[in-house]
Amino acid sequence: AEPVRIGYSIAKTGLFSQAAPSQITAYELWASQVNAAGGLDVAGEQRPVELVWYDDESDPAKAAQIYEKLISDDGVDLLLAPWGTPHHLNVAGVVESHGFPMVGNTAASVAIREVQPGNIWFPTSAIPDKIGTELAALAKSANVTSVAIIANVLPFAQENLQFLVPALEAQGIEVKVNESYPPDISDMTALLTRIKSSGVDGVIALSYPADSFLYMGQAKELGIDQPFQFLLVGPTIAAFQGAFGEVANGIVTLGHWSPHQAAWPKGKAFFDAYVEANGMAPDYLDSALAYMSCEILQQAVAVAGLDRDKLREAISSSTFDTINGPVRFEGVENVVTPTAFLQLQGGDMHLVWPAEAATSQYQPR
Amino acid sequence: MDILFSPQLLFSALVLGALYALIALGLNLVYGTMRLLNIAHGDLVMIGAYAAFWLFTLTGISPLIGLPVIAVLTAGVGVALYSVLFRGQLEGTQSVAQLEANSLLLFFGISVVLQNVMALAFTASPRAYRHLDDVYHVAGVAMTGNRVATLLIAVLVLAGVVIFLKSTIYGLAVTALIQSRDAAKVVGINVSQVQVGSFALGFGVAGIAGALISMAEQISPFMGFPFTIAAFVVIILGGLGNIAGGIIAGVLLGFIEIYAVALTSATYRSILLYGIFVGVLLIRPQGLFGKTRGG
Amino acid sequence: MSAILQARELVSGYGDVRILHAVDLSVAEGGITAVLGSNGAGKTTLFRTLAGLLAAGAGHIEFCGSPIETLPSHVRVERGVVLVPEGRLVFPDMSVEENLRIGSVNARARSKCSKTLSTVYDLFPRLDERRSQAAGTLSGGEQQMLALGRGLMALPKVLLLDEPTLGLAPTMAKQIFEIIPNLVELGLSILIAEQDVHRTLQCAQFGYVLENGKVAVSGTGPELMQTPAVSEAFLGH
Amino acid sequence: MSLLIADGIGKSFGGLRALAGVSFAVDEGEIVGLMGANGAGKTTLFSIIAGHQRASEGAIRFKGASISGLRPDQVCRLGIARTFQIVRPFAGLSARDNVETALLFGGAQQSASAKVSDRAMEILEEVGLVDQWQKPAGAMTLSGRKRLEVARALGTAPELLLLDEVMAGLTPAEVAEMLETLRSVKRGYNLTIVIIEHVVRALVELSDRIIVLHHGELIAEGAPADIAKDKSVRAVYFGEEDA
Amino acid sequence: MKEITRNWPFLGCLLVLAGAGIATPHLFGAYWTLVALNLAMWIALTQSWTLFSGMTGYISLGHVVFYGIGAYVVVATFKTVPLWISVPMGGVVAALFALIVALPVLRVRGPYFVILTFGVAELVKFIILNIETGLGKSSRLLFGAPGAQTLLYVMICLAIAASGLTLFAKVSRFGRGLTAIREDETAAETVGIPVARYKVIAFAASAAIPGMVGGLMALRSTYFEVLQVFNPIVSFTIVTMAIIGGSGDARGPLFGAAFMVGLSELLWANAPRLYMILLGLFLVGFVVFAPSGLVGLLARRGRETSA
Ligand SMILES: Nc1ncnc2c1ncn2[C@@H]1O[C@H](COP(=O)(O)OP(=O)(O)OP(=O)(O)O)[C@@H](O)[C@H]1O
Ligand SMILES: Nc1ncnc2c1ncn2[C@@H]1O[C@H](COP(=O)(O)OP(=O)(O)OP(=O)(O)O)[C@@H](O)[C@H]1O
Ligand SMILES: [Mg+2]
Ligand SMILES: [Mg+2]
Repeated sequence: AEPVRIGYSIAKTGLFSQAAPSQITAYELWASQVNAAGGLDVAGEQRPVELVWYDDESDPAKAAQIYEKLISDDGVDLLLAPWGTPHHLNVAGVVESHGFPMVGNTAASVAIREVQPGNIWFPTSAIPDKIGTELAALAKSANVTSVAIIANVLPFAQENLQFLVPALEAQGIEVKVNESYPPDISDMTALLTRIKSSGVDGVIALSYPADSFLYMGQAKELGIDQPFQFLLVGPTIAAFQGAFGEVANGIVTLGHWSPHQAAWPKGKAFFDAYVEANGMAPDYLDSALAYMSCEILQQAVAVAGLDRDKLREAISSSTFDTINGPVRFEGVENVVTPTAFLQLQGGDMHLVWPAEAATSQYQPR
Repeated sequence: MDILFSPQLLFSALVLGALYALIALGLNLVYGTMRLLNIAHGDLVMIGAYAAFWLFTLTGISPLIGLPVIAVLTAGVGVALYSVLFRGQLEGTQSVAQLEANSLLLFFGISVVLQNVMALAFTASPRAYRHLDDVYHVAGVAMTGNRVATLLIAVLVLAGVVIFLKSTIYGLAVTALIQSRDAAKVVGINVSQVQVGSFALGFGVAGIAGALISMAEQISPFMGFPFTIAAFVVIILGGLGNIAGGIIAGVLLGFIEIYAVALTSATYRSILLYGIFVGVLLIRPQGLFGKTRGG
Repeated sequence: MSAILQARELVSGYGDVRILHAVDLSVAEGGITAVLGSNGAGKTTLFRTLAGLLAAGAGHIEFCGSPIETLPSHVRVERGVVLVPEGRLVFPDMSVEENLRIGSVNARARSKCSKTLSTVYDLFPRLDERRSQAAGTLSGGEQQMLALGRGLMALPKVLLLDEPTLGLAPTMAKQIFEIIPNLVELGLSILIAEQDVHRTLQCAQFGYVLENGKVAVSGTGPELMQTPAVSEAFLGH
Repeated sequence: MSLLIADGIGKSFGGLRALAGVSFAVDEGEIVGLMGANGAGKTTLFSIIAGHQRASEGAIRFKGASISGLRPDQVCRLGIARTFQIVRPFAGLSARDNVETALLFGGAQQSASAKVSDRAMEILEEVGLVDQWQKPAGAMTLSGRKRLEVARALGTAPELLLLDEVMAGLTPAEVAEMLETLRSVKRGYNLTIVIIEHVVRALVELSDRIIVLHHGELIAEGAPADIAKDKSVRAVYFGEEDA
Repeated sequence: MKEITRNWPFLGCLLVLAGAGIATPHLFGAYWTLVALNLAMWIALTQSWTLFSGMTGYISLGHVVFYGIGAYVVVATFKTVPLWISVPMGGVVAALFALIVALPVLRVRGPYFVILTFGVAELVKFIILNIETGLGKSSRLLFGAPGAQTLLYVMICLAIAASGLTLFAKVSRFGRGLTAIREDETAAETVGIPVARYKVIAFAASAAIPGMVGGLMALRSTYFEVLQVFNPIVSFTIVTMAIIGGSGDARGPLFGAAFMVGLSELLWANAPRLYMILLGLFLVGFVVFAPSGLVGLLARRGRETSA
């Protein structure tokens, strides 16, 4: 049968190029699995899938241009999402104008709720307002009384900061240090020295991958020994564990998926297949989300075929069975998957929050 | 305020400063001597970092032991680039402005190629490994083994290069070549030897810097650009082509970075860094240690 | 006297523009040879070609009997062919002393650098006074002295002097013409292009007149003095 | 009437005193020669008059008004043009464009038009470069570039022309030509000229009056014939011991 | 005027391009509209850069700062000030900024200037980043911005204006002054060119249009994040296009931008995996084989065929 062409743009180069591979490898894994299984079920018909992609150079405007091309020039049958919030938001306008449904993944911002529902959906539950409340609750349950916050000035971190501080206060947790730092910071000694002398029992670093590495290395050197330490983005990347091993034990981070959750049997299978294909563990956040979006699309196509209206309808109303458990959308948002946190425990990543999804108990460092 | 006198900060400032100085030294040798706007310099650092990473992960050999090999590797890249691309440019181009413009384009191209070839070969995912990451406590300062090693080796290499340039006429020849190619030929400087030497030395030092960085930080194919920028800031601040000035400026930058954050807030780190850079140039258009011709 | 440096059928120019057309010329060992020619005749082009700054388009250059036309400039300096260029070409941001030191960059001269340096300072006390001044800020004449001094630092066997007294005050110019025979005594051979034709032809044993990139006339000093073309153009008679 | 008055000009570079208390006047229509050993301060004096350097002390007056502290381009538009001893033509531009630039911006302030080109060619004709008008200045011989310096200075339509060793490197025949050129442009443009030259014969022949600098001080001033006989001048400048 | 009419091949080229641009949305649809917008943007930016850097030889590696400032003005006033005011205002603010920093910045020369401009752009970037963080607005969404076609038409106007400005500068007395400054600043001063004033004016003039371009592109992107907008790659690309075009006049940027946009359009769609590598190799090859840019290459061709 004729292949189903699925298009997307990726940041192979530029600012986001480090982050994008964890998403692409998930797409590619999914495609190869589907093809190995005889093809994609298009409303009953099995058709192979073919991925069509272009490099958006980390430029959101370019991504929009690429989706324009994918839809009108290349005439792809389906779309997968680009990496990152700005790209999603830029592409949203394009898919809307064509009425072309796209399941998003790696976008996390309260701004996604401003997007016109109907053409784009966001399976993530890592949205800053929810993260703030949940993180404060987790900290409270971990008996944290005071925290130091350091935050990258980039949007995702800052958005989290906005919601986190009031949430912490609401939980009665004192914020003793609250500092932002620019993305190109190359040494945190002064910052960490300040934290060290502040006598807090929790450290929350609203960090991006590069500064998560920086934090971890220097926190170890300086002996930052707070029992509760949270890093926003980074610890889910395989290299992070490679770089720090047991030193990173006890670090809490953002993520709502884990292969250890017995209730989501597909999760373990995905993990194993990913490791087999790529020689390293998937990113618990981005790879999982990317794969989920493929699963959602796959299941919707199985019932609705390639007809855009039917597809839209199917995605908007069905409940999907994914590696992250069931997913259902209301408006643009996933309303099933809870906002959750992971902790590095003995070289493994476990969900420790919320209780109903937890695969292990939170352990103070 | 007592934070200022913390030896811990001093240690960090020294490590950072030494790294900046090392990276800038390599650039100074290429941009300072030949006016080749090497915006691929950071990518050579990246190559050095990957070389160290693979050396360690595949064979378990410490990057410290592998340093000579890594330096020779990146120096070799330098020599190859010189022979294939830049010798002709340097010979054939009449004006410095033209040379600068064309070399900018060349190195831009080289940078793009290097980054993307590495990304194609090893993916863009960040990588890291654990080596010498035990923490030692000396006189109240906590020091990770690899940072101590970085500091020591950086200082050794810097000192070595400076002594070499000062004690041999090669250093003077390098300076002479910057100022006038024609005059350099007139006095009998072996222009292509000095140039190939500068490429080899500059790129070799970049490789060493990369290997050192890889021990303490994550690496990726696109990690180079910030180092390129830092290096440019340093050599301009120190006075283009002024090797010693560049080293001082590098250390200075490290101190500014650490102490600016300590004194004010991390928020202002980049503003202060670039602000000081811009401010210094406005007051001293030839950099801190650059020479000017009066009148 | 045998020729230490010899040009045969030498052709040279800039890009497609040919300036020298088959120039034959020889510099006598231990002697002074002059090149005369009006503005644009090709003197500077000749000197630059001999020194290796310009590639010879055709023809041969022999130094001490072996061909050097394909050798790069630094090898020629190493062997002893040293140019004191027109327009000085000093290193403007380097100090006077650095300018001189770099003059003895070639292996032959390097070891004797300090000794030569004091000789040069003796010859040009003004340079001694200004050791650490940036060369670019020297007066025109001082730069000319520096260029000469720098040439001597290379311990030349043949010194190619392209208008060495340009911009020098009469006292200095006079001194230069006193120094030149001394240099010959020390064993140097000299090729000189100079507008002070009187004085040049007085001290030169042999001279060539270039016209449009060709040797128009050649002969001994007195012979040339009597050539009408020379006396008209250069002696202002 | 004095066109230019230098009043107690002094200039130090660090510890070095390049000029000290130099005062003199130049009358309209005069040709004044400036003589002095290498490093005597001649070029520095020109630089100060033309606004390239600032005097440490003293003042320069041009047509009665002080011009100290003015920028070179302002000085130029007031009617003073200088040449550079170490030539600085616009190397990438043709000889004609070099002169046209001066015509467009100097005292003449002409607007771009065909006339400018014609005028530039006239000037090149005068200095003997007309057959090289297309040549980029960078490809000219040194003496050619010196002439171009003169042409460019003339292009700014000056009243006062400061010439710094424009005859260096010319053959005697060419010197003679240049003298002729200078005389004719002086007449044609109603110029006042101050000229630095080590070619003494030319200087003596051309100048109405000669000023001698030595170690930054004015040591003699007078008619060419007198200066040529002056003992101290002969001693410091011609190096005659038996003075 | 005569000088302008002598440039009729260039003007013709410009008109044809503009016409093609205007027709694009109707003939080729949304995707090509975006490509045309892109092209017009690069022409406008590169022309503006040439107006200053090409003519004076002061290589600015920080032109993104004007683009960014213009974008920021439009974004910060979005929905409070009408666009027909805020976009030109972006240009005005960028030019004002240039005017203010010009005097001190233009004292610095050569390589120092190159890196200084880069530093200034980074400095402004981080200042605005801090302001935005302080305002709690780390990113902004601009819903309800005009569509691509409108933006394209305005952009074409800017591209034409920038080209016209550069062309005018080249043939005018002003341009002669700038060229003299490039050749030798001291000599330029000596023949009466008010060097400082000329440099400042040229600098400000070359900032205005990029300011407006930035504003338009912010609208195009509908999403504003400081680091994205002040991306140094913009500055690099401008310089690259200018050098590829090669020539101190208005033809270079036109050729350079058209060529680079065309080439990358060709490459990224057909060889997505190798696109960047090929582009890099192309740049290298270009310098080796056409060191004086496209205009230089064409001139050489012309000479060879006529010879
Ligand atoms: N870089 C160059 N490119 C092209 N032509 C040049 C270049 N340099 C010199 N020329 C031309 O070569 C010819 C010979 O010049 P050259 O400098 O050798 O003359 P010269 O005899 O030294 O004159 P002068 O007495 O003025 O120094 C002249 O016509 C000159 O214009
Ligand atoms: N910027 C400077 N720094 C230090 N010394 C300087 C500077 N400029 C000039 N001098 C010195 O000032 C003195 C006067 O220089 P000037 O150029 O005026 O001499 P001059 O009379 O023109 O000599 P010449 O005949 O050799 O051209 C020289 O000794 C020179 O070295
Ligand atoms: Mg000559
Ligand atoms: Mg002088």
